[in-house]
Amino acid sequence: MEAALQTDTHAHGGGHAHRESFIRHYIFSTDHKMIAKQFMFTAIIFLFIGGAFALFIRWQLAYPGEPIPLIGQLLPSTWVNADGAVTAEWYTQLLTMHGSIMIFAVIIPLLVGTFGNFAVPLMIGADDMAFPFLNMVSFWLFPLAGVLMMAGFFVEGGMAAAGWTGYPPLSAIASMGQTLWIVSLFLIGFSSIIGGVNYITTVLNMRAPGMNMFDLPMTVWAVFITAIIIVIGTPVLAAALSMLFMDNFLHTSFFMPADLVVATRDMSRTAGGGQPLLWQHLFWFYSHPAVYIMILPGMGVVSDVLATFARKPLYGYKAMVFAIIAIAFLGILVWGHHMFQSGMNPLLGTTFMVSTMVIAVPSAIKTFNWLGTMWRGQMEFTVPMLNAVAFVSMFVIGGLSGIFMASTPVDIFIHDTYFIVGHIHYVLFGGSLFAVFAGLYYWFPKMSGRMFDDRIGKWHFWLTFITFNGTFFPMHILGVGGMMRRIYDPTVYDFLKPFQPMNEFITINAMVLGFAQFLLVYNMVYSWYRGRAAKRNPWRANTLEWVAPSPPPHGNFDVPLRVYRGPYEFSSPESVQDFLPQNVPPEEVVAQRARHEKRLAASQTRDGGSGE
Amino acid sequence: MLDWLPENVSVFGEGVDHLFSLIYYISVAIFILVNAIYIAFIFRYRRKRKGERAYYYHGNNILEFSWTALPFALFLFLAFYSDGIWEDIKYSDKTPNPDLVVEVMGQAYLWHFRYPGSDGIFGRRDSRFMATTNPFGIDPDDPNGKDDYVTINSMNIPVNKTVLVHLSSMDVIHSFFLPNMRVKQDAVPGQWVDVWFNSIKTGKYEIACAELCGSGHYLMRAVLTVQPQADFDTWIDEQYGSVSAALVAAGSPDQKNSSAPAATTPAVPTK
Amino acid sequence: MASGMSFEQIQKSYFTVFIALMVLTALTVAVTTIHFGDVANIVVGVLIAIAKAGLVAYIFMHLKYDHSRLRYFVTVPLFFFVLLVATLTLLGL
Amino acid sequence: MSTAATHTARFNTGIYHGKLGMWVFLASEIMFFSGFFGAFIVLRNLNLEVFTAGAHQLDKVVATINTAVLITSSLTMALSHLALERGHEGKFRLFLGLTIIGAIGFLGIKSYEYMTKFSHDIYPWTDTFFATYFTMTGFHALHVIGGLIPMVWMLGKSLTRGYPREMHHRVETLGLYWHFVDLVWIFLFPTLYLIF
Ligand code: HEA
Ligand code: HEA
Ligand code: CUA
Ligand SMILES: [Cu+2]
Repeated sequence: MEAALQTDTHAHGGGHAHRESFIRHYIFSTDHKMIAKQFMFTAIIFLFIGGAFALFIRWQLAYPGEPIPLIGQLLPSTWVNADGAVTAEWYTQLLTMHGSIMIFAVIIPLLVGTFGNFAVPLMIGADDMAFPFLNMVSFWLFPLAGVLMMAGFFVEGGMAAAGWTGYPPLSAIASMGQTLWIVSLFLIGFSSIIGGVNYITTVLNMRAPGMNMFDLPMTVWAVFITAIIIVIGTPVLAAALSMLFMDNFLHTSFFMPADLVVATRDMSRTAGGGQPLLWQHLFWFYSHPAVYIMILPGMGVVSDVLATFARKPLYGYKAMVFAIIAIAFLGILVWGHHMFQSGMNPLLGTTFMVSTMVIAVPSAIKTFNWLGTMWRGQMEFTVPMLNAVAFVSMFVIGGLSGIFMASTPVDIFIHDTYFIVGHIHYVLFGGSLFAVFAGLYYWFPKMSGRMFDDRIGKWHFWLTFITFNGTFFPMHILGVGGMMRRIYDPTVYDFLKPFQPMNEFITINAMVLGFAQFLLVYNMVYSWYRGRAAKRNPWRANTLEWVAPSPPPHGNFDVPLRVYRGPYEFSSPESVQDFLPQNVPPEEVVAQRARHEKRLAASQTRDGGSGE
Repeated sequence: MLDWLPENVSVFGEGVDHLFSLIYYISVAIFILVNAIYIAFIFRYRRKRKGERAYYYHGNNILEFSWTALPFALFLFLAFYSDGIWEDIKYSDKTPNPDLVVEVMGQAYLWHFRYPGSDGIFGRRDSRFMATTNPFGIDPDDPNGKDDYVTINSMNIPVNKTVLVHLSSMDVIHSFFLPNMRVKQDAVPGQWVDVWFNSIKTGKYEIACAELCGSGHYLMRAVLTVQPQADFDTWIDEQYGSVSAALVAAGSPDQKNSSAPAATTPAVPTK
Repeated sequence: MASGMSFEQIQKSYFTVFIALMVLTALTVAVTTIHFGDVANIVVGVLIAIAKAGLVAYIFMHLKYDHSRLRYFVTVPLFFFVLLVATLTLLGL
Repeated sequence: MSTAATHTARFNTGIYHGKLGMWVFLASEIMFFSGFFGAFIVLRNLNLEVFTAGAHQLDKVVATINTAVLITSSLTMALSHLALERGHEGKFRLFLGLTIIGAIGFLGIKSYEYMTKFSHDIYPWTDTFFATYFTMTGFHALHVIGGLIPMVWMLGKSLTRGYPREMHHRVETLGLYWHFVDLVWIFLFPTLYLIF
């Protein structure tokens, strides 16, 4: 333990005499904090890959058929034509890989993998996860899957090109790249399930003495509930992927109707027929809950950040917990809202519409409670707080656009248009990714032991916030105009021609947005080595992770822990300071107060009571 | 924002647009309300002096109950209000009696339209005969099918008449999207779906495919011509005979899988 | 697990369950040779399977003796199982 | 890097990690197979004749024998845990060995069944029934293999190097998994072989 303690405090320094070998420490580590960093590092790389793909998409949409500037000629000829312009084949691959990477290799690993791993054991006062070895397995499946997905580049026919939703028959008759995509998602799903089992066991079993479920910080609650969704939903996707794999690879017919006319496949060999909509049901049975997998941990992080920087107890803690539970539960009942126009029974459309409308209620509760948290607070607009504040506002826009789509008749028109693309990005970027930023900045001192650069952080925030809205808000207008998603060249349609200036505007914003992300990376890398040393509790927060040293050693805590109160006792009149950590014994609080009053009385007699 | 909507020329489109604007105004109102409070709080409750304490307060049950109940009521209202319109558009028992039935078949990357011909009866369909040359799988032995005719990427309908589209696909999923009619319906292979609409205005409109169906997805464009009944009738007469003969001859089952669909080189006029 | 019981008692209960499972297996196979009609056959087959599954979960997997909360790990997914299957079957696709 | 650096080995629920984690995992396994069962029902309703014809081609006798084998191995698994928990190491090895034999026997019979199908030119892509048949039984067989490996490992450990004190926890955890595999088969058997 002692040895581990010492080596770990140098974790970021490198080059020191390590007890553990380099491989055990950095590669096959079973320490939850190292695994969290690995998830973060890998996911940020994928963020840039997925983002670069988005920029290619944007270039093509704004300037259809024009060569990509600077790098167009350098790209492989399977991607671009002779001039260096995006080809239609590559475009479909781009949007598929963009969606798949962003969802499965960026947001889920960042929110669940990184924050789940880093924050959960620390926040419940545990020394590690319940199954450290499985945790390592769960991480390593993820880069493996990511590489497999990208490996489509090297095979005949290129990468997967059926959208991130992979609807058969298109995905079932597609090339080798699609097969790799299926295998890759299967592995990522397996990794998620292992992680989910781990989080559930950890939270249920390893809380510090005295810590009840209702003493858990919102982040832990959110990850816990998310893990339950993962455990329920992901296996269904795995089953669906297995069948799609059979269709794709062994030419069975789960999702392929009997009489297709396709050049690439001799259908006469198969008797009996499959059902394309079956895939959609199974896929959305997972993937709708998955969108809540991608927002709930973010909501948890934002709740923690908001309460900390408003110096106020979280408004309606229990209501917030029940809202998460309600979102999770209802979230598994609404999958059909992605299929309103799919040819499923319209009666089902009605039921799914009602359940979808109902699920907005707990989201409303959360929104109003965040407002309540800010009411009469003492807000400090640090970088994590700015991102959290932006989250709330952007999530409301994204959520409200969800209401349009939930209404079945309106969805007839906006289904599969850029309205959906706008919605996706408001909830996934404006929501999840801003929450990721908030969390990254918030826990950066704990992770690295150093403070980030505040000024660069603010630049990053404002640039991102402004260009984000410039990029994605106009997409709603495009959607209202009827522009279909996943089209290579909108100018083919007469009714879309007037929108071309808007597409250009979006693209310019997207470019700035993309390059603004280098500020984040620069800030993190620079501060990791050169930043000011961080105190144990730089934000004066209450939760247990701030009791541990920054960065926490192997085994996390150097003091015995006991929990006496909830996580949000900010500005409590009991306490001398405006925060009251969960582990401070009540006697100690009283004693502190007594000491403080004595000192106050003393100083008052000395200088006539200017006080604090 | 709603000014950007393409012109609506369909009967039920008005209901859709009305609902759209209703939700739009509700959303804008909520957005402004929430964000006004939000921004006010941001300015009002920022920390001005160090050491000042926030209000120590954990929540108020009455308030929380009301902001649960109000949205709940609002959402239920929206759901039921929407459902009325939805039922009118999609439920098969509410579909008005059609004046014209057209079969539509999606193929990567074009739309086939089939009219019943002068006898007003579609010939028997048999999927065994389906091929790129006979997208609907019209049975060559059925006399009713002899005068059926099929057009590619162009659909003609009479104005102010209820048109019932019988929709399917022969390869992958497509989506039959008529922006001006407020119609969108996925065409699923192996399954026939009915869609109806009723145009109140003559003119040429665009038909698009709204579901990713391959790299030529963006090219899957057809033209809808809405004509006065008389013009439509002459159009029908012109078509009659010219297409059907060639078509029936082509429909032999052994050709079914040999001919490749235009997967890489879509035979579509782009403009 | 059943801490109050002796080795022999538990062993006996395991054997009893085993015999019950075998008998039920024989019963399902026997029943299918009689044709009640399509739906009835399915119902009978599924009911017997549920009975067998209950025995396995209750005795072999110690649900009877173990912490009662463990039952949630069965009931919650079963709820969603039923939901998924019911949606897929009853309302058509 | 041992996690023995714990300053607290807590089990708030009173259930040790392994068992709790295994139950959570089994919950996810239920959902995994529910995907297949859901698909089975949909596809069956869509292609009733194909499914009936296919099911009649299956070998009920062999499947019944296999069911018996698997149920027996479930019994021996339960007994082996019981024996270890009460300290009867000899019996533990015996019953675990029997379980392993059962698992291998099940796989053997299953491969015989597959082989006869292949020799009759029946493959997953033959029709939708056999696609579901091979997928469902195949995944079940994979689960059997997934149980077999740790069983062999545990038996080896108990024969050579001795095992840690909490070994009976691991055996119980493995047992839970094994009974679940049995449970899945209990549903697969009537679904695929009997109800048509
Ligand atoms: C983080 C991800 C995330 C989140 C949180 C959500 C949240 C919601 N989503 Fe979204 N959704 C996606 C990610 C997400 N979605 C993605 C990726 C797709 C596209 C998939 C694809 O096809 O590629 C999609 C698609 C999608 C569709 C399918 C559209 C189509 O393809 O035709 C629908 C339809 O109902 C929908 C609805 C909703 C609703 C009602 C919510 C609700 O949960 C939102 C609730 C929130 C609010 C309503 C705001 C706050 C509330 C208030 C301020 C209270 C007051 C408000 C009122 C009284 C109105 N979403
Ligand atoms: C968390 C999820 C997430 C995130 C963060 C993003 C981020 C972005 N997305 Fe994405 N998007 C999705 C999830 C996400 N998207 C999903 C799920 C879909 C649906 C896919 C489907 O239909 O199947 C989608 C679809 C989608 C489309 C529709 C494509 C289509 O339908 O045809 C578009 C179009 O503009 C788009 C744009 C963008 C842009 C400009 C960004 C920007 O925010 C990106 C910012 C850029 C960076 C962060 C990287 C910066 C990198 C560099 C600066 C390196 C530059 C180097 C070179 C160019 C060589 N996205
Ligand atoms: Cu057809 Cu897209
Ligand atoms: Cu959804």
